[in-house]
Amino acid sequence: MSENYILQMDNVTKEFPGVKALDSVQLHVERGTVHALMGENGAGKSTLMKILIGIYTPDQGVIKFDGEELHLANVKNALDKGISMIHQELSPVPQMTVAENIFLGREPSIAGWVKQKKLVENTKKLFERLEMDINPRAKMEELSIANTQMVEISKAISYNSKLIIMDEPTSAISEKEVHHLFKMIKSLKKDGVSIIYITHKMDELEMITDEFTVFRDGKYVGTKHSKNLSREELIQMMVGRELNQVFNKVPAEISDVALSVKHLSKQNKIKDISFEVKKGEIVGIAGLMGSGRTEVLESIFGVHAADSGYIEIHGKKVAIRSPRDAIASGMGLLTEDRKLSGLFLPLSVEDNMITVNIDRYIKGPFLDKKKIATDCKKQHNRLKIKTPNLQQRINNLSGGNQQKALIARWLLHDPEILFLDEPTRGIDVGAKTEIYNLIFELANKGKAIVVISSELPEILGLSDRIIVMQEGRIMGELSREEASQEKIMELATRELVNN
Amino acid sequence: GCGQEAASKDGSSKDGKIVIGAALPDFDDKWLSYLQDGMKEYASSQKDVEVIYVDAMNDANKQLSQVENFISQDVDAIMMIPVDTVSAPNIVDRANSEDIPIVIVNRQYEEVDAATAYVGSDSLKAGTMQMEEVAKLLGGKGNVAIMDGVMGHDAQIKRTQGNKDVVEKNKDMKIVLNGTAEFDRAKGMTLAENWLQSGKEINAIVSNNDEMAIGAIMALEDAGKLEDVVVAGIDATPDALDFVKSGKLKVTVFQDARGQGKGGLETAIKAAKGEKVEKFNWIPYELVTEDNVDEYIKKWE
Amino acid sequence: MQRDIKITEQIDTHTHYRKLQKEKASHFLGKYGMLLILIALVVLMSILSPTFFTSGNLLNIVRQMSIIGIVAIGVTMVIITTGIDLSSGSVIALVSVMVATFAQPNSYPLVVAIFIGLGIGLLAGVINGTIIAKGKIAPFIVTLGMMTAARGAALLFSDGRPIGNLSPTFTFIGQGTLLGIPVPIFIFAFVGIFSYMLLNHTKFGKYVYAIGGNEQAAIIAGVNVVKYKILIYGYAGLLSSVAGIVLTSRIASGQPTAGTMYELDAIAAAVIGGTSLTGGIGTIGGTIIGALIIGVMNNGLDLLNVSSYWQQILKGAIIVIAVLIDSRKNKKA
Amino acid sequence: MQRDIKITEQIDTHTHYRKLQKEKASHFLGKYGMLLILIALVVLMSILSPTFFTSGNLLNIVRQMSIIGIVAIGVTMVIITTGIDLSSGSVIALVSVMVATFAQPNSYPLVVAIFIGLGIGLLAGVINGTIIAKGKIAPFIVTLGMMTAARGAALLFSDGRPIGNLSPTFTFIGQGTLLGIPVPIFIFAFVGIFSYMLLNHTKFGKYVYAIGGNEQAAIIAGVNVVKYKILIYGYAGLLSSVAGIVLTSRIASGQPTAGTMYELDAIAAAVIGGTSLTGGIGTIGGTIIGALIIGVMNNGLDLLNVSSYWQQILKGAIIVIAVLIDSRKNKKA
Ligand SMILES: Nc1ncnc2c1ncn2[C@@H]1O[C@H](COP(=O)(O)OP(=O)(O)OP(=O)(O)O)[C@@H](O)[C@H]1O
Ligand SMILES: Nc1ncnc2c1ncn2[C@@H]1O[C@H](COP(=O)(O)OP(=O)(O)OP(=O)(O)O)[C@@H](O)[C@H]1O
Ligand SMILES: [Mg+2]
Ligand SMILES: [Mg+2]
Repeated sequence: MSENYILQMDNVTKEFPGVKALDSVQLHVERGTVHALMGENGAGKSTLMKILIGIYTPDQGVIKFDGEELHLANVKNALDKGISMIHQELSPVPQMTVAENIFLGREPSIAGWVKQKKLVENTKKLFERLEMDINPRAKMEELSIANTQMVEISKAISYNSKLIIMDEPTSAISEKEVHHLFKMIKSLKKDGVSIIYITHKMDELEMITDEFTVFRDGKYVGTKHSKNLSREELIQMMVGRELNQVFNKVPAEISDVALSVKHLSKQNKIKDISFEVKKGEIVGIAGLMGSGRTEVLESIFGVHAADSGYIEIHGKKVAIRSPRDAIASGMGLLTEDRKLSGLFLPLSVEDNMITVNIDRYIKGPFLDKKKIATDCKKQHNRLKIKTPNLQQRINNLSGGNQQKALIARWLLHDPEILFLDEPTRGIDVGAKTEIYNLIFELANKGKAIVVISSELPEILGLSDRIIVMQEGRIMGELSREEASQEKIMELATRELVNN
Repeated sequence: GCGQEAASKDGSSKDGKIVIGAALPDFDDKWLSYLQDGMKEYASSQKDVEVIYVDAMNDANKQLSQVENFISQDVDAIMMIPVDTVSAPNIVDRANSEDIPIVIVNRQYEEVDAATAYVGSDSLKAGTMQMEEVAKLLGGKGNVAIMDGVMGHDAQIKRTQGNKDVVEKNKDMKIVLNGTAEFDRAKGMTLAENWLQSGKEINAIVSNNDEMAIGAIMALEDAGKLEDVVVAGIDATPDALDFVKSGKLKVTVFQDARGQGKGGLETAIKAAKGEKVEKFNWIPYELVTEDNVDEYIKKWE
Repeated sequence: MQRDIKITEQIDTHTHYRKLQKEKASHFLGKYGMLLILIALVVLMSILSPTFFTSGNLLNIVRQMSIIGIVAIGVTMVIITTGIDLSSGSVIALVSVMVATFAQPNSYPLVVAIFIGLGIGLLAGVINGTIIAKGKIAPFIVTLGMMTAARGAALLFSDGRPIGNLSPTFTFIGQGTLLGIPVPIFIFAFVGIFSYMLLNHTKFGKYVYAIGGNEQAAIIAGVNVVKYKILIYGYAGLLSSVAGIVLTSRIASGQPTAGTMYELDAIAAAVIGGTSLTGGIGTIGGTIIGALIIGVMNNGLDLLNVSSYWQQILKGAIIVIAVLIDSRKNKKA
Repeated sequence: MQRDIKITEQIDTHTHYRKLQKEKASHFLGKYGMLLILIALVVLMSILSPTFFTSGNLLNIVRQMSIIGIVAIGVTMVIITTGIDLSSGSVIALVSVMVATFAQPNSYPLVVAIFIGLGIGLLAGVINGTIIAKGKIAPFIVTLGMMTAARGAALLFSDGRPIGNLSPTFTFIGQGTLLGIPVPIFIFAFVGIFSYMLLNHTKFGKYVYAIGGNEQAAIIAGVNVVKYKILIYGYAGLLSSVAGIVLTSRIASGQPTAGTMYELDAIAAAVIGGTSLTGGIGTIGGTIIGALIIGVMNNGLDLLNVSSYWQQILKGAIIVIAVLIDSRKNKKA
């Protein structure tokens, strides 16, 4: 019986001070299968995987791997035993080359002397096998996020492990790479490799996984076959209740033009960008990776100045040289990378919320702490942020809850124009729905909203109007009625096809 | 003046000027700044003499580098106050091997006769004189606290050694406390405050320099114990002389900074001109107490 | 499980600091851990030296530490922003000679001297902050440059000599007492309370933490990072001035060599007090405790007449061990 | 369930790093910018002082800088890992007095003295590294503690006195010449080449960059970060030893006060040479250029007879300006 299983984790408990991340959970993975691990943000998926790869030690529990009991002292141990992992948080060494990153810790060497050529050759061979086209000598920092992710994937595969853990490998890559990855997974499966696959994307379940296990709040809920799975049932398992329709769009009253962007250009990154957003309107920006969507929002917001063009707010031309100016003119920006440009990791949830809005709490020379506490508490309840209290360090929250706290930051400030760049990246279904409803609510209050999303269903479900970009240019606009996934893709790739 | 600077850019004595390299250990040191004054006064009274002053910042290695720089500049003579007297012979050898006369000032050591000349006095002597006077004031008995300068510096080593030699000779005297205040007034004050809190009976605080002694006096005054404790310093700085005058600082030792500076430079110039110079040019220490303090106050005016 | 925690710590750069406040219990220890070490040190010294635990000596310690303490408070804010200030000691020296020049009896009114003193430090701090914030140069390098340059300026200005003969009204600042308590302690307390309010109850304070927590995020959130960095370094410079004025008044002379290495003591006080060099974390209370630990150590070792060589060895060891114990304790909790 | 078409963008996560080396052109300037500044400084000095550009003086500069240069190479590696080493100067002093004790004529064979010297520095470095890596204490604090303690140990061991009378075979290391070139320059060159190889062609070197670039990445790749940190600090300590031996031999005496503030010069050399205090970036070549810039500056200012006070002011300013110009140039390109 147990030979069928490459991995059996039983009664695993892991407590962090203040949080019981895992409460006596189990995970059984059959040999040569792809096993999905599902659950809301903070369910404990990554924690269990970090235990399996030797980063954390469980407080309790038995782990049997490949027939023998597993006691890991460190990551190297796990790698040696035949377990490798694609981590949820990308962690390249930016200054080192692709080849050096892939073989970090196991460089081909004689007496410590690294054989540089061999290193590059090995990488080339690996890439050939995986049909990847990345220069092994390129510096990691020069790669796009998608390619960085692909390098991490190939790195995990290159260990030739018996079990590969993939923690949200598709959260930052596009269609093409996803297909590529699935191909790799299938071929690995054929070679008898087992895979644990973590994702928040339901459709992926059916496409490549054999079984899935669901966790909720650190507890084991159940394990099922992926075939014949109903989405409703899965969601029920994950959130413990039924979720209504994901996009509950209430049409808002669309009135005057709030923001109009005129002929914005910047080097060769964005070219002659003009568009308008009206009060109550949700405008989506779609495009392939690197199409410059983020750059557009960041230029408008004054993060890096545009070379030419200007911006009008409520019909008045405004000069925006910094995010400060942008905020003063009534704009807000939820950035796409919360770690890099959103969170104050060592600070409390409360302090993270009030940064933009702080001027409103000044009473005499001091801050009105009572008012801060009540206002933040309101957001805490409204967004259902999972945290014991608002004095908790935000670093201790799961990704989804961190994202909610950042949304709270802008809700507190209540800008007239709100830019949301990938607002639901790495967020589970339950939370996603909540965030969507929130966006609709804001639009109904007459806010002008611009959303960037790489998930087409999301952009289709949210937007009144969709702008499609390609290589820094606006390729066209689609109304809610005429928009479809196919039409967006057509615009996003039109010129490429023509070429 | 300007002319002199221009000459330095030529860097040699070819235009008839005599260039003297002055390697000083520490420009931050107040006493040495008076010595430098003495040199400058003398230099400005001399025609066709240019002096290049360099500061080793109490780093023997840096001093060696600076002397090397002098050698590569081909100066006519070097006047050096060694950062420390152990590495000095080596530096002197360097100059000798390039046939550049080198005059050692202020800090004496055993092999100093390898240098062209020595101008100054014996550092150990300052410590001895200071403690002998303290011993006299204490009637040859009592508890002594010694306040060291920056540990490992020439003045600290020799002055403290001198102090200890005297205490050893006086059976009824004892060193009860010993700590460093790094030649600094604030640190001297702090150290004295802490000593006073220690509850040990202290009859004298003997300090490696005046600044620390003044710090000690301030701490003693604050604690109302200045009457009971003899404080002694070294250097006879203008500040210190005021304290001697008011009877708070019982002893200090005058070392003729200007005299040494002038004497050293004079000797170096002579050597540069190829004139014969005396090997040893003693400039003695002088004990300063309330009795003779006015004499010294005048010197600074 | 001991090992596990170790690895956790490696994986996340912030875990180390996170641990400090993770839970109420460990929060308590994190916050008061150093206080316990301070108390332990006081108890130890009291046992070793009968005169240590007397009100006179304890006042003594606080007075002695007030100068480093004042500097350390400014340095704490700088470190919270992920910066560092190596120039404090030299700025003290520059302030010292300038103030002394203007605090001669019957020359200028006292306020002139004090304003000039405060102005110098503020200026030095603002220069630091401006180059760091606008030039985007590492604070270590900028303040290292200022450290060298300000010392040179102090020496140049005073010609390397102390400036004595200060007016008695001026020397009251450092030497006087009010209600039996030395004036420097009042100044220290005032600076401490003022800075505490500033850091915990004002926008300025929140921005200090925000800049240290994530500078990029602070920019996006509309914080004028350049301006606030200049203000923060300016404030640190200002506190160096205050320290310089107290010091000058206390020793009744302007000293171009004053304050040597004070920056290191101040940084040590801040870090011992729990300020994190990686930014975003630190408190005024912690820093004051850190300063007192250093003060107790210096005083105790002097009282015990430990030789100055051994004092240095012990001080080095105690600093490291204190921080080590503190971080261990947090792990256990 | 229908598969949703998905588009993903290129997230701008790495802007921070990208800026550093965005284009080949700025890459070039970034790499050679400081070399240009060095050349500019040399030209300037040659114009101002005719004796500057003579082979004697140039050799002089290199010889003088070899000690700081050797230290700076070790410090560079430490800084690449996001660390810092403040203890170098004090370790030099401790090595100096120990070596001098064992290098008396007719006492021990030369190798004994040298091995003891190297051992002391290595040990100090390993202690630093162990506390930093295992104790997870900030390098600033650990090496500050070591700085204080090692100085105390040096003073204790030598009773505060320089130790002279060294054997001539020993003094050859610092004073001798081979083929007309001073021995310290050979040692400097050897250390430079060896360290270059180590940093660029070995696992050790890769891990130095990996730990500095992203410690977490190194850990999850199974790199024994603790071990390598210990080795890196150990190597830095070893190079402090080498510097200490050369220095002792050069001045023919063991000095408990030797090396004061050398750590700051070494760090300045590394940073001027392009090593980033935020880790992951730095080269041996850059550091050597940085050391030479400091050397040229010291030598030139002395040659020009600039007063010591002004020298300090200028040095402070030059350090900042050099780094400022360098960073400007990168931005423009
Ligand atoms: N190092 C840590 N210290 C304290 N709490 C932690 C730590 N790591 C995780 N947690 C907590 O443990 C819980 C589980 O987190 P985990 O990262 O495993 O969630 P997840 O299921 O991977 O969520 P997501 O889908 O958002 O990635 C969360 O509440 C999180 O806040
Ligand atoms: N890692 C990178 N290195 C160099 N250039 C990059 C990198 N990533 C993006 N760019 C360039 O920057 C420009 C805009 O990219 P940016 O990442 O700002 O847009 P974007 O984030 O891809 O927009 P979107 O929201 O569509 O993803 C593009 O021309 C792209 O080629
Ligand atoms: Mg996760
Ligand atoms: Mg984007």
